[in-house]
Parts: sequence; structure tokens; C-alpha cells
Amino acid sequence: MRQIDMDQTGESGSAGGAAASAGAKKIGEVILDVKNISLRFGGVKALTDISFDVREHEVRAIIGPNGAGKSSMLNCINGVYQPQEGSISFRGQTFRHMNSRQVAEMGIARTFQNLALFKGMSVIDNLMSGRNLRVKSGLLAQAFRHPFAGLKWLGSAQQEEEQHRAFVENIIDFLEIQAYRKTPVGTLPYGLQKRVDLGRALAMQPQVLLLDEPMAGMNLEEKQDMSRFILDVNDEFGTTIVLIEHDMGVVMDISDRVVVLDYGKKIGDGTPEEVRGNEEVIRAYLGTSH
Amino acid sequence: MFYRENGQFKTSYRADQQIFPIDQDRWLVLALLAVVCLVVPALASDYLLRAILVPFLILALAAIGVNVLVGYCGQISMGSGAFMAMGAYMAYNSLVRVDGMPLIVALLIGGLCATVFGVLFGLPSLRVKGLYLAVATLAAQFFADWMFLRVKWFTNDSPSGSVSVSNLQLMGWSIDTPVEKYLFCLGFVVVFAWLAKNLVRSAIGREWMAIRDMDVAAAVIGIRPMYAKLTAFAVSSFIIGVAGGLWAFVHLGAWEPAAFGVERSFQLLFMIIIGGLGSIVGAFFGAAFIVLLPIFLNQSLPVLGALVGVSISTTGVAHAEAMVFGALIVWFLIVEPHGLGRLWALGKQKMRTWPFPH
Amino acid sequence: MAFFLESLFGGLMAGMLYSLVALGFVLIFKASGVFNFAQGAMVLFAALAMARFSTWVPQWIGIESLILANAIAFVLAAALMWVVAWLIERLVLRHLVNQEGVTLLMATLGITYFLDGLGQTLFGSNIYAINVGMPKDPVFLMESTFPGGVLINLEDVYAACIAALLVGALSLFFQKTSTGRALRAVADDHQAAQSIGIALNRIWVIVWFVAGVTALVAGIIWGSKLGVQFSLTTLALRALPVVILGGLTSVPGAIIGGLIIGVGEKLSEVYLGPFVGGGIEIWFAYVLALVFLLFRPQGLFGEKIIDRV
Amino acid sequence: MDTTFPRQLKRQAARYPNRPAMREKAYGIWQTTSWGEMLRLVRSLACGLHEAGLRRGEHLVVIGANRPRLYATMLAAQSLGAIAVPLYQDAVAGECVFPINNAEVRLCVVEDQEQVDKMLEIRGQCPQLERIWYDDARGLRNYEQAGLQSLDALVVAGEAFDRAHPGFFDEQVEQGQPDDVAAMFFTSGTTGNPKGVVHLHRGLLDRAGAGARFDKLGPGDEVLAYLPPAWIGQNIFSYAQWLVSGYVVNCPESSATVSIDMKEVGPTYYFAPPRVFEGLLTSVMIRMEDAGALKRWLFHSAMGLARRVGPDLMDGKPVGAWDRLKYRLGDWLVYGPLRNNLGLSRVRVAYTAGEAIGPDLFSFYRSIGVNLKQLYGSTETAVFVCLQPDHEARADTVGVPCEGVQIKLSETGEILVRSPGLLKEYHKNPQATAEVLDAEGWYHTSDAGFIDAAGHLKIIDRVKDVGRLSGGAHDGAMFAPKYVENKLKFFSHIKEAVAFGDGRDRVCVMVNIDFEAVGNWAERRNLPYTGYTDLAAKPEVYELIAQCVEQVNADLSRDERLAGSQISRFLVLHKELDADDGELTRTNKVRRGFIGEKYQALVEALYAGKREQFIQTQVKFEDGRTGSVSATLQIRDAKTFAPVKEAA
Repeated sequence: MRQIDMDQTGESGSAGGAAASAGAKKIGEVILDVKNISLRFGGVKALTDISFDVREHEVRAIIGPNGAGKSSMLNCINGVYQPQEGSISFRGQTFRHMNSRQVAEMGIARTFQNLALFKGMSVIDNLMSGRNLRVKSGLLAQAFRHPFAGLKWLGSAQQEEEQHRAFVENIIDFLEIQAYRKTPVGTLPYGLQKRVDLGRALAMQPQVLLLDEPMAGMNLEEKQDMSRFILDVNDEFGTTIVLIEHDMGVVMDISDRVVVLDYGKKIGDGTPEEVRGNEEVIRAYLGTSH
Repeated sequence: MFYRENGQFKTSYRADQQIFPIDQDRWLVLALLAVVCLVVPALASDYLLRAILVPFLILALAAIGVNVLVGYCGQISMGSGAFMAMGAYMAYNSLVRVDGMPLIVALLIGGLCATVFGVLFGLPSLRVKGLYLAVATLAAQFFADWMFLRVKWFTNDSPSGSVSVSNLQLMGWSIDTPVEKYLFCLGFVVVFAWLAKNLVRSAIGREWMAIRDMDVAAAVIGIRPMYAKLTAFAVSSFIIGVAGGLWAFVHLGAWEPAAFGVERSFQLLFMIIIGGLGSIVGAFFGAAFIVLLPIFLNQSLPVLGALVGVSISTTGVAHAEAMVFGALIVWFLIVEPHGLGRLWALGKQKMRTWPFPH
Repeated sequence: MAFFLESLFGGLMAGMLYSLVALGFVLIFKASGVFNFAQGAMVLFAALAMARFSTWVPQWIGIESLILANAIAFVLAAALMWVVAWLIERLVLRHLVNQEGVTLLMATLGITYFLDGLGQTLFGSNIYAINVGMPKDPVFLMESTFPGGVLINLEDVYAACIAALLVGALSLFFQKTSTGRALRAVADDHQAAQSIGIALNRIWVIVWFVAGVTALVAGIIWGSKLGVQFSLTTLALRALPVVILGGLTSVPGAIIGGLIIGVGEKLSEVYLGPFVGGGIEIWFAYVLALVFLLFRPQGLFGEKIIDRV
Repeated sequence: MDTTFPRQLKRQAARYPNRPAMREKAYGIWQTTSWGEMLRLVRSLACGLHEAGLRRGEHLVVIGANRPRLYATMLAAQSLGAIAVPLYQDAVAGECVFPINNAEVRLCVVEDQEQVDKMLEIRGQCPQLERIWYDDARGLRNYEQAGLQSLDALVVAGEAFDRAHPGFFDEQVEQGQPDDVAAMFFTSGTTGNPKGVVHLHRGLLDRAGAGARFDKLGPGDEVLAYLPPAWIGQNIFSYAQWLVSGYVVNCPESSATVSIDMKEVGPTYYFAPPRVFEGLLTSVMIRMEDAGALKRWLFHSAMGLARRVGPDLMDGKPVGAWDRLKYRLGDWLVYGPLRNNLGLSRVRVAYTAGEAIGPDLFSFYRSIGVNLKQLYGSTETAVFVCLQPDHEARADTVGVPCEGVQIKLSETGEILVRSPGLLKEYHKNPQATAEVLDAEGWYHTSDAGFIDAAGHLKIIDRVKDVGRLSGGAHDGAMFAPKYVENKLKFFSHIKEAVAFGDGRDRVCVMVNIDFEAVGNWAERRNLPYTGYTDLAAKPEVYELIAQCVEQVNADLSRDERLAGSQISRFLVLHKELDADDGELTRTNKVRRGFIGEKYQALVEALYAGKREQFIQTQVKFEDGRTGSVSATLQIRDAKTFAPVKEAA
């Protein structure tokens, strides 16, 4: 994999912070702070008064039995749902409501539990659509892109397309999906589609990556591969990872700190060892009469 | 079968991203262009040019416009007729009211006005989807029908509402013989098809397709749904507007609002359903199909009728034509929702992996 | 003032007819999730059938009495609509189970063209009258309060009553009977309904037949007023905004939407038309629905559309 | 060719500075390195390695797939007079210990994290291994081990050194003489520790030149480098001949994308062991089985014509005008597209080497217009011993001795070779060297064979494997196990076969089914199976293999000398023979002795006439864990035929 400068499109703000220092992973300041979030759908209380923070370059897991509100929490962070109370602050800026477009621009990307890939496009187009956020060439430049590639103004679209293509190829090499570059996404097996979904999120050069059950429905070998990819992303690009998962084994291995949700309430927060010992968590998972 | 791809490797992204990366495809297209530009004008009869080729080219151009909106961006629009009408009338007005106005600029102005009209009636697409949007665009269609009939300014106060255009000049070269009309339209179609192809394979094209495939996911990865939808409406109506101008100026010569009624919108929609949603070449297939089918039916039905002993009048043929269209739409939607365009792509893929099945 | 009342009343009558056609849309959408663009074509097809049968029946079996001939013609036309419904289910819907709404919409476009062609080939394409004994002469009401009274067209009153009757019967059918419940189940989710044993295709034939009958009734009423001609389909297109206004999934929505559009059109024609050059009724309904749509995308009574990620 | 590899590089760089020397598919496109750039890279690497302590005569180990920077490292080492030692990148860590200690290797350059981990794992057993450089830094960010450095850092250091000592590199290259040792290749060897074959610049370059002249190779040719660089064949074709002829070597993106890259590049000069050609043919047959009836009919009728007429056309023999016309049509409809899909359209010359190839497999490729020829050689003879001329390609011979090669037969029928490309010696193994190199300089190939009337060398088998049947109907008849195995392996359903018969009264065979081919065959008959072992035990599969065995017996019965080798009993193995379990060499050749011992129980059962036999075997999985696989194997008798007296 070629170590290309992640900032090549001159984006302001440190995108991806690729130069995390060598040696033990340095976990930085609080980058994302969720304060007393409550979310209701009509009468149904999905989340009640949830607060936790996420530090930079950390692998933060959110676990809990099915229906505990994990996905709803993720959807609040990235603006798909608007919580009734509470606020979310990112790098110091506090927001009551997030809109998903603004969230994407700030550098928070996400994958989807049930694969929201664009079936009508090939793998490489799906990844390139992740780059659309950073495309600067206008409509006209894109229309006249073909033969005028050389010119400064009209040709800028083609040059920019090539830069984005080079960046995306870096991700293809990283995720080892070179052989499927031009195949339609819909025809790939489930495990590979999950990788393309991860690739599309990476194409947005995120500072924080929200992973919604990346290993749901995978066999053991695919789970190992995906965990390796997640750790590599965190290690190579320094991206902060927020991981939603209900497979305890995976979470305990690869996460630095864990939040435990149950019936929309936070019942545990801390390192995997602390959480494993916590009665409430055990009761929530092993299930006793409520 | 004809493909020999060994040795065609790419050493730069520019080479890899060109419109026709495989040599055999490039030769095929160049040969086609040569035939269309040189051989056809020389050999084709006036009837063939005037009655088939010119309408085919202009409808193909309009179909490309509709395909950009419906096929690539997934926004169902039944107002294409209105956009064509706007293109035609505004081109006419700019030609008539401003003397010395070059023909091409007039047509482009018509296109721009259609763009404004299109974006205006594209606004509902921000709030509603699918069926509701279809009805909203019908509003555009009926509003335009009424406007061009009632508001006298558009038709330069002509009593009957019909207007006409004569001796089109293009830098001193008058366009009136079928061959000149054909070449004039061909120029437009080739340029616009290539512009559209560039757009749909660039970033904006991916945004449109993302909105079409799953707009919720598109918003989350940073695509602005409003920007994508409105650009789709804008580009689509610009192309349709110019096509409308060409249809009125070159094909009809004299026309009234009914020429761009709701049947035109349905006809354009049929073209891209049969031709192929989401493919530029599909627009050409659709246009060819819609232009050639009636002619084919006119020839074959009376003969068939005679065989069976039933004499089929011209109105009978018209009805049969409607029935055949209806049946074909349903058949295509069942067998191959992506129409002839997809069949063409599948055929090409089969040729590339020949003799293997996959 | 009398003139206002008159146009208001005329609007209500026209509105009732629109809601009748809109009802056909709602029925099919509620039961099969298909936005049936061919409803207009079905109205024309049914009206043509009725008109021709009412002239052919006396020739075939030689009876004179108008009522009997019309009754037989009505039954024949209804039978024909059953055949049409069966064909549509068999050839189209069966193959397009679970496609998205847009594909089904375009399929109904195909059906529209097919029915237009078929109708005119079977029954000829010039204009026919339908005479079902509707009183034609106008009646004046309430002369006492207003000079010259309010002009009411009896025919419209009758038509409105028939329409109201039909609407009542249908909403009862939907709420109370078991097939009605099955219809509503199918509308929510084809596969779920299939999985609990509802014979999907039988249900769809019933639904399209019922919609066919509503189309027939609407065709007869309009046919007797304006004569059966191709313009009926564009009239049916004007029923589309009614469905948008009232919400695609609610029968009451179709009725009230129809009335609003009917009155709105008549009043705008009378009061707004002159300033703007007249003839605005062809687009007024649409713009009204459009404006309404921007505020409430799901219409008056439709459910809120929630997209889950 | 009295020059050295570095000097040859400088000459090519001088003659074509901007022409492409090597391409590597990376990040979606073919990244091109010109000869000028290659020379600059080699110069920087050489200075870097010198600064890092690499001295003349020392060994430098290179492990990794085909990547331009690894070939540049070999050239850099040779520029300093050091010796390049390529090792197999898919070898297990343990297998690298002996070569590194044998050659006292202090410095090594590897491809990626996987190889770095191997080197670190065996550092305990090779204390002298000081420095390790890696090309692809993926995953190595937090490695802190001593002596570990990225190749980029070495290049930067080398450039600084080169600027400081401008004349150093050229002076070092001049010091190198053609008779210096250039490289060392470890033979996988079927018994005991691998042996280090030492080769000089002169020998390798001479043989490369001879081969290039024989097939008129030039700068316009394209080669795809996809086999392990440690194999002498790959090294000659994509290193020695690359420098001699100046053609372009293309490195694929990864092992998973070789077929896609092959189709893109369309090499003009191609070589592969028979196993690869067999794999291609099997994939063709399987995919054609799934094709529609019309396409299948067209394919089989075209192939029938090709089998009849193709080889003659390829050999330039006279063919009827009507057949020639039909063949041309077939070429446009079937053979052309078939070659295109396999990536062989632009192939001018294709060689198969390393192992004997089944006759039907060989003629299949020639019949569809691929100029496939056989080549005979070994690591010790720097590959080129015999080559088949263009119009004399025959299935059962390996060609005529090429320029500068003398061949003579010993009394036991062993082939002796004398050529400028012979090895200098086995590294630190004079006793083994003496065994193979006699006083007059003849090299003992340990292959049995003879020169036929047309002057072509014909290989029967390995000398020590050619046995004699004893007792029974065919007492004393010759038994060549490889000949029987090749006939069986030609069926797409059989992946590998091991024949026993030496010193026995009849021939018995153990068969490995091809999981992909038989799996597809089973699915089409909706025959359910859970895995390899279950499929291999199916009676229907035994029936399928029985038919193959009977057909082989029919062929064998036609040749009176080989009639005795007909297979009387066979069984289907429950696991695939695998190099990791020591059953195959690194180039997938059967290690018959080892298998005979490991499956002793099965061999006894075969000859004792038992109907079935339980067997349990140790298996090593990819990630090093070991497990065991056991099953009760059925044993079947096969129909044999009375030997047919040769008519002539």
C-alpha cells in the first residue's frame, strides 16, 4: 500500500491524521462528547439520558443486547434521527441537531448494518461516491472533461477525477478487493459487500468512523479479516472508531473502552475488563426477569 | 466474439477512465460515426431523412435528457412535453424578437429557459418522491399547455396560437434541404450525447445514481440531495429544451402547443423505458423503436390483415399501434426492466466472454 | 349571490364525479400498492362498452324497454370489466410482485395505452351517447329567496346520489367484510399477506374488478353528460390531484379531496379565470394539489412516510 | 556472453533509457519503470547496501513475489559483487532456516509484513541475520525490532552515499567479472535438505542468450512474471533473458488477480509448468459444461476439427483446403475468443517445463493455435538443455539440444549433459557436487531417456523411479510411474495420481480428485456433498474415476512395452496432497518416496486385495495449526485389457 499524503486535496483541518506517532497508540483528547441524549418515537422511548465521550484515535465500542438502542444512538450522532433532548459536541462545537450532510463534512463517516450500497453502480463507483464530498469541479467542467483534460480550467475535472481515483485505489489495495474493482456491487458475496461499505466510508477521509455491526452475519474467518481491517484503519490512518457490535468476543479483543446500553439506558462504561465484571452488564446479557 | 482484449492494458488513470476503454468498442463507434456523418447523407433518400432520421435524432436527444432525469437520477417526470414546448417557444421568441440572433444561440436560449422552468417544477422533488412527484410534474405539463395557448406574448400574438419559422441561417449557410437539416441535428445530438456521457460518468453522475439507488444513504455520505436533484432537473430540461427547439424549427417548421402535449411526455417516457433506463445508448434505442414501430406497423398490418381477410383501416393501424406500445411496455418491464440498453450491454458482455457463458 | 351558489353547487357535483374516479385509484393502491394510471382509460373503456352494448342489446334480443336494455348492457359491461381485471392480474401483476411502485406505475401506463387501443378497436372510435334516462331539463330551486332561483341540473343531483351510494357501499365493504380486511393486508405487504395464506391473485382480481365497476359508473354518468369520447381520459387525469390531496390510502380522503377540487375549479373558473385568460381549469387542480403537497407530503389523511435506515 | 548482469543493465539503460523495462499492476493501473529509472534505482540500492555492510562475495537473501524493486535489489547486490539468493515466498518459516545458515546470510530484503514475521520468527535459529528491509510497509508501523528498515529508507541513504561517492557504483560494477558467482538457487529436492546451486554470470547469461536467439526474442516482447522468483525457470525468463533481450516484464497485482492481469497484458512469450496449463484446461471444460446447448455444440464440433487438423496446421504440414477454410472460421468463432479469454492471443512462443506434460493436454493448446513447445532443463543446467523448434513440437519428446549443449547417455540410460550453463557447484556440499559433476565435466541429470530417430531427446522417467515389475503375468516389464500418472492427470477430474509397481507384480494407483471439477460435476447431478473427504468417498465418484482408469488401461494396452503398466487396483485419497504436508515439492512435483512411507497402510491394503482400508493422516492448516483427517477408503479393481500386438 502506498503511503500517499492523505491531505493531497488540500482539505483544511487534519483529515485522517495519518501521521499518528509510532510506538504505543497515543489516545488523544475527547473528540466527540454525547451529553444526556434522549430520543422518543411517539410513545416509544428509544434512548433516555445517554452521556459518554469518545477520545481521538480510540476504538470505542457501544454494546448491548438487541433492541438496546445502539443503532438509534449511532443515527443520532450522524444526523439521521433528531433527539428530543441533549446535545452532541464535536471538536468543541456543540450541536442540538445534526444534519447528516453537515456531519459528513465535519469528517464523521459511517457504515450501515444492512448494507446501504448503491446497487446500480460498480465497486469502484461506490467508493468514488464517497469522494463526492471533496469534489470541487463544477458541472460545466465535468461536462467538458474528456478531450480538454490538458487545459487548466476545463480540464480540472479530469485531473481531479484522477486524484480521487488514486486515493480510492489506495483503499482498494488496503481492503484487498483488487479483483472486484469493476464488478456490480449487487453481485458480490455478503462479506465483500461489507468491505465495500467500509471502503466507501474510508473514501470520505473521516476523523471518526461509526461502524454499525460490521460483523453481523459473518463467519469466523470473515470476522477475523474485518477486525484486522478495523484495527489497521485505526492504526494506519489514526481514525477514531465508534464500533456497534453485539458479539462480545470481538468487542473485548479490539476495543479500548466500552459503553453498555440496555433498554435505551446506559448501564456500564469503561475498559473491557471493568465492563466484563459489572453485575448489571452480566444481568443484561444473561437476562433475568425485569 | 470480436473482442481481442489481450495487450490492451492501461498505464494511466486517464486511459482507464475514457469513455470507450476497449479498442474494439472505439473502432465500432468511430466506424458508426463515419457512416452516420458521411455515408448516410450521401445515400439516404429525402423521405428517409425527413420522415425517419431527423425525428429519430431529435427524439433521441430528448430521450437522453429524460434519461438523465428518470434513468440516472430516478425522478419520474411526466412534464417533458412542457420542457420541449418551453424550449421551442423561447427559441422562437428570441429569434423573432431580436433580429440578427444566430440560430444556435436562439436554441440555447430556449434550452436555458426550459432549464429555469424545469428547476422551478423540480422543486417539489425535494419534498416528495415517486408517484407524488409524477403528478407534480404533470402539473408542469398542463400549466405549460395552458400558458402557450392563453398567454399571447409567447406566440407573438398570432391569433390561432400556431407559429412558424422559415429560412434558418447558420453563419450564412441556409438549412432547408433534408440533408442539411439532418447534418445540423446530427451535430447537436453528437455533442450533447458526448456531454451527457461525460456528466453521467463523473462525480455528478455518481451523485444522481446514488440518489436513485438509495437517497437516505446518499445524504449520509455527504451528497446534497437538493443539489443533485435540481442539477438533474436542470441538465435534463436544458437538453429537452434544445431538442424541443430543434423539433419545432427543423422538423415541424410550423407548430402549435398541441404538438408538445401530454402524449409527447408519455411518448418520451416510453422511449426510455423500452430503450433502457440509465443508459445513454438506451435513449438511441428507444427513439429508434418509437419512430420505426408505427412505420413498420403501417406496412405490415394491412398485409397481415389481407392475409386473414380483414381489411385494416388507417385508424385501425393507429389503434393497433397503441395496443402494441402498451403491450411492449408491460413486456419490457417484466422481462428486462432496463430495456434494450441492458440487452445491448448483456450482448456485449456475452461477446467479451465468448465462448464461455460467464 | 345566486350565481355564487350555483357555481358552488355545480362544483360540488363535479367534485363528486372526480371523487368517484379517485376512488378507483385509492381502491387499487390500497389493495395492491399500484398507482393505477390506467383508471382513466378504464373509465373510457367501460363507458364505450356501456354505450355500444346499450345500442347492440336491443338489436340482438329485440326488446324495447330502455331500462331493461340498459340493465343488461350494464351487466355485460361489468362482465367485460371482470375479464379485463382477470387479464391484467394474469399477464401483468403476477409477474411484477414486489417491484417498487415506480415500475408498477409505468406498467399501468402501458395498460392505459393498451386499453385505449383495445377499446377503440372493439367498439369503434366515434362519439356515442349514453341515455340512461337521466332527466336532462334544468330545475330552478329556491325562487323565493333569490330572483330567478338557483339553476340546478337534476342530472347532477342524481349522479351525486349514485356516487354517494357507491362510496358508502365501498367503505362498508372495506371496513366490515373479511375480503375487505384481506385487501388491506395485501396493501401493506404483498409477501406478508401471501405468507399468511391470502391468495394474492384472487384478491387482486377482485380489487381490479371493483375498480372497474366504479370506472363503469363514472363512465356512465360522464358519458350521459358529455358523450363518450376520448377526452374522457384527460378528464380522468384531472382526478389525479384529488388522490394527491386526499391521500392515496384513504377513501374519505378521496371524497373530500374530490369535492374540494370540484368546487375550487368551478370558483376559480368563474372568479379567477377572466383575469388570467380563462381556461385555467385544466391546471388549477394540479397547482392546488401541488401547493398542498409541499406542506403535507402524505396528503390529508395518508399515513406519514417514515424511511428507516 | 562475457558480461555481468549489472553491465548488461547499464548497456540496456544506455541504449533504451526511456523504454519500459518493467511494469507492475498497482492501484488499478500498470506503473511503468523505464530502463533509465531501473538503473538509477539499482545504483541507489547498491550504494545503500554497501553502506549497510554488504561486501563482495557475500549472500543477500530476497524473498517475495515478483516486484520490480525486488529484482532491482538482486541487481544491486550483484553490482557489489555479492550473490543474490531468492527464496520461495510461500515457503513455511522453518524451510528458510537451512538456506540462510548454509549461505551465512547477514542481510535480507523481503516483500511485506508476512515475510518480515517469518524472518523474525527464525531469527533465533539464524543469529547472523542482522538487517531486514521490507518493501511494503503495510502493518509494520509499530515494529521496533533491531535492524528492521524500510526499503525506501535504504534508497534514500543510497542516494546520499551515491552523491558523496559519484564514481563508486560504476567502479564496483567494473570490478565484477563474468566468472564471478551471480546467484544461488536452492533446489527443493525430493529427499533431505535443499542444495544451493551456484551459478556464474557467464553461465546464466550464456544460456539466456542461447534461448533468446533460438526464439528470436527482442525488446518488443512482453512477459508476465507470476511464478515464484526463486524457481530457476521464472528467474531465467524474467531476469536473465529480460536483461539479455531487453523485453518488458509485467508483474501482476496479487496472486488473486493473475488471470485478470494475464488477459490485460497478453504476453507474447509465456511459460508455465504443466500444472498451470492443466488448470486452465480444466477451467475451460468446466465453464463450457455450463454453457447453453448451441454454444456447447459449436465448441465441441470446433474442438473436434481442431484436434484433427490443428497440430498439423501449427507444424506447417499440408492440410486439405476445405479443412483449412473451416479451421479459419473456427479460429474466428471459437479458438480466437478462447485464446483471448485465456490471455494467450498474443503468444508467439509458449514453453512448458519442470515436469512431463500429458500428450492430450499438449496437443489441445497447439490445436487452438497456441505455439506451445516443450523445454528440458533443471536448476543445475540453468534451464536451457533441449528446446523444441517451432515446427517440430511433439508431445512425447523434449526437443533438440540447443546451441552449445552436448548430450550423451550413460550405460544405465541416464542422460549426461555438458554446457556452458552448468552449475559451478553445490554450495558447501562438495560431496553432492561430485555425485552429479564427473571429472570430464558431464552433469548427471538422474533422468532416464534416449535420443530418437529425429534427433529429439525423449525422457522416460527419473532414473531411480524407473522400475521393473517382478512376478505375475508381466514379470520383468519396464514400469515408468510418471508416464502412467500423466495419462491419469490429463482427465480434468483427476488432480494428482501416485503409481506404485516397482518390485511388485502389478500396478496400483492412489488418485486425488480435482475438488473444483468433480464438485461442479456433482452439483450438476445434484449429488450433495459436505466437503472434500465426503465427495472423495462417494460411490458415484469412484465410478467416474473407474471409467478414467479403464480408458488409461486401454491406451496402455496398445503399446506392447507398456501393457504391463496397466492399473489393476486404485483408491481415491481422502485429502489433497499438499506441499505444506511434505507430500509435494514447492513446484508441486509428487514426492513418491515420502508418500510411499506416509501411506504405507494404504499401499499394503492395495496389494493385499483388501476391499477398504481406514487411514488417519496429520494435516497442517494454512495458519500453522496441525489437525488430523481420517476416513475409511474404498479400494476398487479396474478392468485391464489383453496387450494388443503392434500391427507394424
